[in-house]
Amino acid sequence: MRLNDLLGRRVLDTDGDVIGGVADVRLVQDGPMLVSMQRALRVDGLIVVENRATRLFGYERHVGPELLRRLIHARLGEVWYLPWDDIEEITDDAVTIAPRRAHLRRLEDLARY
Amino acid sequence: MRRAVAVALLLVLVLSSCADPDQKLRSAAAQSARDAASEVSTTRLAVEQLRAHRLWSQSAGQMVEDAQKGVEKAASSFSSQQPSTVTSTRLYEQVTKTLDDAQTAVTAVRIALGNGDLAAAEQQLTALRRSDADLGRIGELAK
Amino acid sequence: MKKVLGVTLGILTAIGGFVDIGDLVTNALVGARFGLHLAWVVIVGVIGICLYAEMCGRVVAMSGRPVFDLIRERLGPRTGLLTLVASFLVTLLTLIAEIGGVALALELASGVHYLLWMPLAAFAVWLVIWRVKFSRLEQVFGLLGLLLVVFAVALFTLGPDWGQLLHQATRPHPIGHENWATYAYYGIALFGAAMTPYEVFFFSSGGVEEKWTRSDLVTARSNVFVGFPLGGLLSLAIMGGAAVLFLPAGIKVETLGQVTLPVAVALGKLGLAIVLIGVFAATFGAALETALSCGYTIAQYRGWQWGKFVRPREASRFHVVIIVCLVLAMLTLLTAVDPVQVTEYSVVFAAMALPLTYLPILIVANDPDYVGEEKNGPVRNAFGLVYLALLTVASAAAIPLMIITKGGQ
Amino acid sequence: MPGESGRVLHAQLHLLDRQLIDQADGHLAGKVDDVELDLDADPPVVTALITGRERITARRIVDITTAVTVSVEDLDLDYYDDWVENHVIAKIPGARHAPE
Repeated sequence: MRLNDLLGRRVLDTDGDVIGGVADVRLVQDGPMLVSMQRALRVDGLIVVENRATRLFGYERHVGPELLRRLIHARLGEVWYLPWDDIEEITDDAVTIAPRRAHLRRLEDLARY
Repeated sequence: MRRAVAVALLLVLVLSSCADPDQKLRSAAAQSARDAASEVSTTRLAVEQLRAHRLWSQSAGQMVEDAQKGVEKAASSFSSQQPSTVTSTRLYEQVTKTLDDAQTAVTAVRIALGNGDLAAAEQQLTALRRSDADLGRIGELAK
Repeated sequence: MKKVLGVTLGILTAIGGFVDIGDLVTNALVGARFGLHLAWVVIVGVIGICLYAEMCGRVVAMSGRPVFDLIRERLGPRTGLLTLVASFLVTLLTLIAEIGGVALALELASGVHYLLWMPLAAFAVWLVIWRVKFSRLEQVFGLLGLLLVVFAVALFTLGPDWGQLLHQATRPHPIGHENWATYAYYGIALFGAAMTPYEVFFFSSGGVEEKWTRSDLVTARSNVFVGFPLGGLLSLAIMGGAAVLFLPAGIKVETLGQVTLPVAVALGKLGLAIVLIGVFAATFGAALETALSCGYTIAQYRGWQWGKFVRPREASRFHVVIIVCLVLAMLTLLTAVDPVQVTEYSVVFAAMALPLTYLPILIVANDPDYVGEEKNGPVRNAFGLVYLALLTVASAAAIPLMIITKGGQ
Repeated sequence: MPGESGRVLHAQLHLLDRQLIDQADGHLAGKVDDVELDLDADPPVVTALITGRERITARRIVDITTAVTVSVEDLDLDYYDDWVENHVIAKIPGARHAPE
């Protein structure tokens, strides 16, 4: 699958309610060893935003001028981190996830990078 | 309601001021006169500096050549105006005459400098100053 | 000692390189029509370019990434393409104006018509880009451009009433036959002339060309914080000379000859000779910078190999873009458009393209991935945001004002 | 950071639209236009970077910083640049020499 196809795809819970859209894919470099003696980039989870928008300008990582960040966050709504294991199914037009909206983890609560 | 009336009144005022043919001609005259005065002054300045040996002849010639084009442009843009009242027609003729004078003086300087005849160019200085003053008066006819 | 020399050289180059055809024409034009009543815009513009050029310099020194890399990375391919089209067209327009300026300066010096000089000027620009090393080209034309200091000398020699000039400079409003619309329009033009987008493209790509590292931060900053403001003072001197000589006489500046006239009046033929060489060097240098910037923007957006730090054949598409741009500039000028008018429009369009160029710079100058510890502090960010707001307002107001004032009439 | 493990990256932020650099000669080699993911693998991984029509497999990625360094080897990333070089630029005198 191509990243550009995944970005912006709707995210639904099991009841079919729309939670938001895919904004980014979190990768961790601890996958299987490659021939190049490096570890592969493992897909660790998705970053989901409430109001579908694909460009975050890198703001999910708490950098940038405070005011600009607030403006962008106001437009994005909530930003969640969705671990890979919580994903039920990825189809051509939607990503279905197991947890309910209330149980989602906010990206901000993840360790700062 | 009162606001709507005020807006309508304002609109009528604005439109009527645009529609007043005398006013329109006056402002076109002022605009062209100011443009032409700028070129006339440039020409005068160039000749004065040339006389004081502060300018090369080819640079001065270049500036006056450009100034002549500028005066011509100002004059031709005014000549396309359409005077419709008696007052307008009188103004139109007067302004056209003044612009013609300016054009004549600047052209004379251009020709003189082209021939390397500084004395002939200097003779035009009086005409240039008079032309500048006349254009200045017309320039004040409208904002 | 060598370091001091390098820093001094950099500053001198920055002063000479700051002024281009846009600054020459716009400052003289505004001085003649508004006196110093718009001088504050030059100061605001210079502070703005210092602020953002320093951010670019820092990002380049710390990460090696020039501005258009950042634009593509942070705005994505679509908005990035929009920014590319806008800033490329503005830069091309500026290139046309600069080459026209070179030809006009040669015309003033020789009396030979500028259209005859123009192909020669375009060819010379290409040849220098093709054959001359980056650092040399920057220094030679920057130092020669320093000759424009005669504008300041001329202003002093004219012996103006300084009190009156100060009086004008402290009263920001239109005068005489001007109204608020033309005042605002030329305010935007001055702003655009001081902050033209190509300046940051060239400055940051130049940092890559000269392989800046963290230790070059001092040089980069001294260029920006000393060189640019002194260049801004030069702009103000041009405006002041026009205000002293032309405003009382009711002369509007419409030609390059008029721009140089205050120097001739004050300093005579020698002054005129110096100012013409200065104008030639400044416009030629800026023609090199804009031609290179045309190549930089497209190549950096597409990821092509670019730059003069490799042999021409290794950056073939980059060089082809430059050649095509120079040919386009030549063809446009051959239609006999007035280069001075092209300049007037180019600075206004520059103001329009600014916000999208500067937003990614501000964002990335805060990103530790790029700048490590050298992040923007709160003061820089506050200023950066104020300028972003200013740029957005100027950008939105440019076209309506252009229509209302019929291009500043 | 070759070999470093446990590093966290964001696919869009850190990979998409980044500059590609050829490890062999340091030349610029295009932008990352897309990233190919294998979501059915266990664990799901990044399999390749896409630039233009070329596919750069993950094993060729050498380093990811503000640019992505790859080992190009037999991939033809410079197709268009070479074409322009051979048909236009190389025909102009001086194209082979470094500027002075």
